[in-house]
Amino acid sequence: MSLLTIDQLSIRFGDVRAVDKVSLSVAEGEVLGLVGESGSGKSTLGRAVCGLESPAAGQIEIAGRPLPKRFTAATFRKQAALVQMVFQDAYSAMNPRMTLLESLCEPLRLQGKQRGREESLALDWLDRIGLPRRFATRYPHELSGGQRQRLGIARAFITEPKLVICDEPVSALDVSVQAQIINLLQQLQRDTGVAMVFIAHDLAVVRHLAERTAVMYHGRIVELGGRDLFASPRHPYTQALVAANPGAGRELLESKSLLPPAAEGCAYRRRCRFATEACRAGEPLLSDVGGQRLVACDRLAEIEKS
Amino acid sequence: MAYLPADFDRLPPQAPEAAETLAPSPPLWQLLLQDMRACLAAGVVLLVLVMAFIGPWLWPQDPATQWLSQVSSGPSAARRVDVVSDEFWHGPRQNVSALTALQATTTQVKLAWPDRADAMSYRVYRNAGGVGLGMPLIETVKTHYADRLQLSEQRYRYSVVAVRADGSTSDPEWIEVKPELTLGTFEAQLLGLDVMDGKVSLPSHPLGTDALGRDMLSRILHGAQTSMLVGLSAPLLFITLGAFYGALAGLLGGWVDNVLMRIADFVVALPFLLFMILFRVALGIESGESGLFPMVMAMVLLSWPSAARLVRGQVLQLRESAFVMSARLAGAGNFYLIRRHLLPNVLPLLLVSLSFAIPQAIFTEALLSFIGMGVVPPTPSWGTLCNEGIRSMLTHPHELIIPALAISITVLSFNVLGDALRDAMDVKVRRSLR
Amino acid sequence: MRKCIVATVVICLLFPTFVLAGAVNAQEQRITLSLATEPPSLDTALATDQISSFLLAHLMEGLVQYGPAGELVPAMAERWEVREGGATFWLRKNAVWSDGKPVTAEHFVYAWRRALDPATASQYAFILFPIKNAEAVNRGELPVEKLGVEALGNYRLEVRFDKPCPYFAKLTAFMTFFPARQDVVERWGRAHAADADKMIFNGPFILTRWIHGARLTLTRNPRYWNADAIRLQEIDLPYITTDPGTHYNLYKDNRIALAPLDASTLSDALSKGYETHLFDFGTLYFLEMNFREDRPTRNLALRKAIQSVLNPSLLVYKVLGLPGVKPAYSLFPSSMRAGEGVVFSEHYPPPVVNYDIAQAQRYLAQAKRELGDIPPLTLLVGDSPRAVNEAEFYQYVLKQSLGLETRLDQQTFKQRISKMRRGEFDIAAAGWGPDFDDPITFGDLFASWNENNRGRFADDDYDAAVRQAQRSLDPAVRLKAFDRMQQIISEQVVIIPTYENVGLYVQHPQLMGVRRSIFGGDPNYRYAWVKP
Amino acid sequence: MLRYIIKRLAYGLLTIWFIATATFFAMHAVPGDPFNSAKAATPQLRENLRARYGLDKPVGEQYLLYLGNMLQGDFGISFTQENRRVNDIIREHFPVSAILGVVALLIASVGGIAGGAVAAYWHNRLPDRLLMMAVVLAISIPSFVIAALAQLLIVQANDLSGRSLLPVAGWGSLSHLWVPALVLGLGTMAYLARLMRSSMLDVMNTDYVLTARAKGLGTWQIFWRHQLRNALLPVVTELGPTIAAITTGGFVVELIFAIPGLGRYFVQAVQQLDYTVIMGTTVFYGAFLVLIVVLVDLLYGVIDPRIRLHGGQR
Repeated sequence: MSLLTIDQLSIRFGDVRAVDKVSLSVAEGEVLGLVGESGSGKSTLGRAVCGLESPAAGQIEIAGRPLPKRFTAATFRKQAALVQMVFQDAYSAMNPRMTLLESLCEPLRLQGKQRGREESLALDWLDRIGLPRRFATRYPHELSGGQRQRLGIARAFITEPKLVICDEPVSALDVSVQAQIINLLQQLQRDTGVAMVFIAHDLAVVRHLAERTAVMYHGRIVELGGRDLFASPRHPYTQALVAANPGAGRELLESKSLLPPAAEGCAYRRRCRFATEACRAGEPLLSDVGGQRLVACDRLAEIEKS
Repeated sequence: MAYLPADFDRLPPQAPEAAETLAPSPPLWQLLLQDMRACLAAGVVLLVLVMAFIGPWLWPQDPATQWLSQVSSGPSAARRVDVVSDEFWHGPRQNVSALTALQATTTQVKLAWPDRADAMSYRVYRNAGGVGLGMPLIETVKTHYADRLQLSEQRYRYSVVAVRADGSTSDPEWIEVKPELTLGTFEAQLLGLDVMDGKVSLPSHPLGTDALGRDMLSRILHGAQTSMLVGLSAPLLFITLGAFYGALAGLLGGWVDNVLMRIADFVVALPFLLFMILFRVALGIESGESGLFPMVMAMVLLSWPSAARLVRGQVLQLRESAFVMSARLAGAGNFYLIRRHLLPNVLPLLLVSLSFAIPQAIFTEALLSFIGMGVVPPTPSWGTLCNEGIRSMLTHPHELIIPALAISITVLSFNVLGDALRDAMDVKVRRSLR
Repeated sequence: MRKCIVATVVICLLFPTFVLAGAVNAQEQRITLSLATEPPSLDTALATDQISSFLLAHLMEGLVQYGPAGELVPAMAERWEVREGGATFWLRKNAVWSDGKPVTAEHFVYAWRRALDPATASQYAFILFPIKNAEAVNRGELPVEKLGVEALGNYRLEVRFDKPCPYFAKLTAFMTFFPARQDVVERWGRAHAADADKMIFNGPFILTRWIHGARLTLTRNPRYWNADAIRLQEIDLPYITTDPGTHYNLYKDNRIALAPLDASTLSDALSKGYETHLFDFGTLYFLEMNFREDRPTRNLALRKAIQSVLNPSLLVYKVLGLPGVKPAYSLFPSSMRAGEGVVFSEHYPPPVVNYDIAQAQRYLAQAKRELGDIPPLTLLVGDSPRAVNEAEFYQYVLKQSLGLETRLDQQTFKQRISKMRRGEFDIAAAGWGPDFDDPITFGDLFASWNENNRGRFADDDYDAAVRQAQRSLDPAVRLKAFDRMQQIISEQVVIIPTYENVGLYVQHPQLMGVRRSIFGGDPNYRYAWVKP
Repeated sequence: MLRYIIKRLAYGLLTIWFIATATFFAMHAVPGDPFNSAKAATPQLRENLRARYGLDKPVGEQYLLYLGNMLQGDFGISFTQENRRVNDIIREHFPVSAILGVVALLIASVGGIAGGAVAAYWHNRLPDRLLMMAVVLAISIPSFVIAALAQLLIVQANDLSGRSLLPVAGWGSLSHLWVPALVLGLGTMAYLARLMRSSMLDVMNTDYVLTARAKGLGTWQIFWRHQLRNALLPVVTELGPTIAAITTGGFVVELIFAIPGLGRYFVQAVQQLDYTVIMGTTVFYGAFLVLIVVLVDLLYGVIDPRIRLHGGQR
C-alpha cells in the first residue's frame, strides 16, 4: 500500500502557483525522485509533505491519515514520527550554539524516544555516518560541509521515521563529497527500509537512487516513470533535461530556456520545439501512456509519430 | 561534469573527509582571554564595579561631610590641629606701630595697622602669589581687619593702602603671613569632633577635597555607584524590554509585527537628547528624590527600539532558518524553540549591544548632569562631579580631572570590552565561513 | 527667512575681521561687551529682567534718574514735586525721540495706562500701584482712562495717589515708568520692540542692530537732549552666553571690556594681576520659612533651632569664598538707605543671633514636644551652581548639628517660583533685589497682603509697621517702623538672612566712567569713555 | 521609485505627527506653569495670560488647535519673549546650528574617512595603532570636557603667543567656527574613522580589488576607483543618525562657545518652561531629522544601484 498519497495538491504564494494540482503516491520503502529546474515547485512540494507549507487545495495523506490544514506544535510532534527532512543547507539546519551531540539528541528528546539512551544512540549514529566520536562536543561551524550534511542526515534518520524528504541534500556540496553523501543515503535507506522522496535538479544523482522519478515543470508533474525514464524520456521537457547534461539541470542548454512559462495552455509551450497553436487550448493532463509511464502532453502521439 | 552510477559505488560509504576537518575553536571566553586589551578592560570594568559597590566600605569617609576649613585642597594627610575662637574681632587692645598680623590661622588672620592722619579710609588687599596687590578684601575706616575669607595654609601678602580725601592712594604697606591650619569653634562643634588639649584630629584626603571640603575619594566612589546604577540599570532595562518587544513582534508576525515595528520607528525618530531633557522635565523631580528614576525612565522610554529591532530581525531570520524548521519537524514546541534556539542565538548579540549601551548611558547621565538636568545633589555622580569641577577648572583642576578620568577610563573599558566581544564573535563566525 | 540665512552666511564668511575688534577702541570711542542672555523683550511695559533693564537704561529715559552717588537727578523731567496726595512733573522742552518728535507728557500717560491695561499683561504693573485707581484698572474693573495720571499740556504731568507715597519720584526712574509712543506701539502691534527697527528711543543711545541670540549694537543718539555729555560712539554686544567662564575668557582675550567674575575666574584674574572691582548689588539672599498650617516650620521653636545653627559667616567665608560678599543678619541690606545720606543699618544695627548648637538642640527638643516627630523638611532651591552649593551646605549643617533631615528640591527658576507660590516647601532659598531706593522695597515683602510673601507670614504688628512706613513722610517715624520690621523678622524667624551679594568684575583699564548702580539698569555706560 | 518616495514622505509625515503628539503631552505633564516670575502677577493677570495663550481650554481642544496651527506651519508665540513668533526664533537660530553642524559634519567626514582609510591602508602598523588609539580616546571623553579643555587651550595659546590666534567664543566669522565645529564633530569623526577602517578592510579583501591589483592597477587608482566608493556605502548609511547626533548634540558646544544656535535656545526654553518654543523646536528638529533620513535613503539609492532596484519593488 502507498505510504504517501498526494491528491490534487495546489500551493500558492500570492499570485504564483508554486504547486498546481499535483497527485503522487509513494509506497513504503520506495525511493521517489523529484526533478526539475529551479522554481519548478519540487522543494515546495517536499516541504508541504512535512507540513512546512499550507496547501491552497488538495490533500496529503501519510500512512492513511490526512495532514491537517494548519500545523501546530502538537501536529508537528505527531507527524515527527512519520516524516523527517534533510535540508539543502546543512549549515543553517544546525543550531550554531548546540554541539553535535545536542543536535543529534534533540529529536529523540523531543519525541521522548529511547529515553535515557539518547546519548549512546547518538554516539552510535556518529559512527554510522562516519564521524569520529570525539566530534560529539564540537559545534557545527567546526565541521566541513560534508560532515554537516552527514549530521543532518543522522538527525533525520535517528528517530526512525517512515518517510524522509531529502531536499536537494547534495547540491551545495563539492562533487567528490556529493558521491559520499549519496552513498550514505543509499546505505541508510537500504538498512532501514525507509521511504524517501529525493528532490534534486541533478539527474545523475536521481537516476542512481530513485526507483521512480517525477519530473516537475512550473508546479506540475509533466512526466512520471520508473528507472527507464532517463533512457527514454517522452515529454519534450524531460527530453530536454536529459539531453542537456545530466549534471547541469540548473541551466538547461536550451536556446529558449530563459523564456517564462506560459500563463495558459501548456505551460511549456513557449520553449517546446514541437509546440503548435493547439497547445494554447488547454492544460495537458497527466495520462498513462503505458509501461508505467505517465506523461502530460496532449500532442505526445503526434510528436512521437513524426 | 557527469558521472556514472559506477562512480558512486567505487567509493566507500563512510569515507571521512580528512582534509576538511577543522581544529575545534576555543569557546568565547577563551578567545577573550587571549586578547590583552579585553583582559585589561574587563579588569578595569570589574574594578570599577567592585569599587562602586564595596569601595564605600573600604574608604568609609562620609561623602557628605564638609571639611569647611579645607575647601578645594589637594591631597592631605591625617593630622591634629588647634581649635580657635571664631568670634567677631573688635580690634587690638593697643595701637600698633606697623602693619601687624596679631593672629594668623586659617580661621582668622587678624590685621592691625597704625592710623594715618591723611587717610579717609583703608583698602586691604590679599595676594596669594600673583602679581599686583591681589584680591580687594575691604574698604574700611577702621585700623584693623580680620580676614576670614577661605584661608588655606599658604603664604599670603596682605597690603593696606590708605585712601585720601581726594581719592588718591598711598603706597601700600605690606606684610607676609602664612596662616596655620585651625578649626573655628563653631565648625569643630558642628563636625562633632572631640577637642583634646585644644586640638582635634582631621582625617586624610588622598585625592583632596572639593569646593565644599568633601573628600574627593569618597565622592568618586559614591559617584561611581550612581553612574554605574544608571549606566547598568537603564541599558539592562531597555535592552530587556526591547528584546521582549522585538521577540514578540518577530514571533507573532503579520500585522501585529507591522504595528509594533511602526511604533518602534516612531520612537526612533524622536530626537534623543531633546526628548531626554523633555521627559526629564515632564517626569519632574519631587523633593528629596535623586532624579535617578526620571533619568532611567527617560532613557528606557527612548532607547528600547534599537534592541527591539535587533531582536526582531534575528527572530525573523531564525524563525525561517532551517534549524528551527528542523526542530519543528522533530516536534519542538514554541516554548522549547524560544528557549533552546532563539534565546541562545540572540543573547550574545544582546550582550554586545549591552556592552556598547552601558558607556552610552554613562555618557548621557554625565551630560545631563552637566547641564543640570541629571541627578540632584547631594547624590554625587560623575557627571555632577564634572559639572562642579568645571567651575573650578582654572584654579583647582583636580576637581575636574579626577571625575573626568573616571568617566573616560570606565567608558573606554566598556568600549574596548564591547569591541573585543564583537571581534571574538566575529572570529567564530569567520572561522565557520572559511 | 532667506534674508536671515543670507545675513548669517554673509556675516559668517565675509567679515572675519569685523568681529575680531578689540575690547575698546579709543579712537572711535567704541567698546565691546557681552551679555548673559538675550533680552526677552525691550518693550518697557513687558520687560522684567536685568538684561532688559540694562539695555533700556541706555536706550530710554524716564522722568528722573539716579546720579553717581545714588541721588535723583533730572532726566525727562526738569523738576518735580511729591505731595501727600500726588506729584507733579515738569518736563524739559528740549527732549526729543530718535525720530525728532518731542517727548511730551502724553507719552507718559499712554505708557503707564498701557502697562496697567490687563490686555498688555505687564508683570511689573504692580509697581505703578501707588497711582490712583491703578489696581482697579489692572484688574479690569475700571477703564484705563480712570488712571490717576493726566497730561496738563505737553510738558506737565499730574499724578494722583491712592495713599501717600513719599518715594514716588524714585519709582519713576524704573523702566516700567518710561514713556512710550502710541503710534509706534500700535504700528508694530505684537512685534513692537522685538527688533531694532521696531522701536523708538529717547535715551542717549539707539539700538542699531539686533541679531537675535547673537548680537546687539548700541550707537550714540545725536538727538539725545544731553548728547554733549555722551562720549561713547558705540557699544557692541556680540557675545551672548550664560557660561561665566566664557565671559572671563573673552575678557582675557581682550574681546570684551568688562566681565563678571566668580570664585574660579577670580583667582585666575588675580594670578594674572588684573585689577578686580567690587560692586554691591544691595541684593539680599535668605531662607524663607513656610507658615502654612500643615508645615512643621509653622512651629517657632523649630524655626529658632534652625536659625541658631545656620551661621551665615560660615557660609559666606568658607563656602562662597568671594570677597565683598557679606554675611546678612537683617531683612535690610547693610547699605540700604532710608532717605538722602541715611544708611539704615548705621542707625539701627541688625538684631543679634546667638549661633549655638547646644541652644539649638534645646529649641529642637521643644519643637519635638510640640510637634511630635519632625518629618524631613523640604528645602526648595534654584538650580544654579551656587544655589546648589549653598543648599548642600544648609542640608549638611541641619543634619550634622540637629539631625534634621532635609530634602533638596532643586528646580528651575520658573518652577521654583511656582512651587513657592503654591506653598510647596518648608524652607525656600530666595533672593530679592530692590526695585527702588527705599527700604520699603524689602519691608513690604512680608506684609500679609503681599503676593510675594510666599511663606504666608501674617502678623498684625508687622503689617502696622509696613503701613506706617508706606504712609509717613517723617523720616524718623519711618526708620523706627523699619527697625520694628527687622526685629519681628528675626524674633519670629520669618526669614533667615544669609548673605548680601556683590558683583566682582574685571574692567578694561582704558575704560573710564562706568557707573555701577543698584537701580535703573546696571552697569551704566552713559558717561563712560575710552582713555587713549 | 516615485511611489517609494511618496510612501516614505507619507510615513515621514506620520512620524512628525507622532513627535508633535509626544511633545505636546510631555509638555502638558510638566508641573508648574509658564507664567511665573519673581514679581508676582495678580491671579487675574495670570488668568489673562492663560486665556491669551489658550491654556484655559480643555487639553483636547488645545491639542487640536495646536495640530491645526502646526499644519499651517505656525508654532505660535513665545511665552517668555512675548513679542516673538516661534517661527522667527527657529528661522533665526537654526541657520546658526545648521552652519555649525554642516562644518562639523564636513570636518568629521573628511577627517573620519581619511583617518579610516589611512588606518586601513597601514593595517596593524603604527599609523593604524595611533589612529585607533585616538579614536577610542575621542569617544571616551565627554564632549563637555573636550569643549571646556579646547576653550582653555585657545586662551593659553592666545596668552602665550600674545595675539589672538583664535576667538575664545562667540559667533560671526569663520574663525569663530573651527574649534566648536571640530569639538562637535570629534565624536562623529572617531566613529566614522572606525567604520571606514573596517569597511575598507572588508573591501580590500574582496575579489574585485584583488583582481584589480592583479591587473596591475596602481594603489591610488584602486583606492579611488574601487575601494573608496564601496567602502563609503556603510558610511553613508550612518549619515542620518550622524546628522541627528550633530544637530541635536550641538547645544553643549553652543552653550560653552556662546553660539546663538537653536540647541542652546532649546535648553534655555526648557529652563523657562517656554511651552511654545519647546514644542516648536522639538517638532521642527523631528521633522528635520525625518527629512534627513528620507534624503539619506534616496542618496543611498543613488550611490548603490542595487538599493534603487530593491526600493522600487517595495
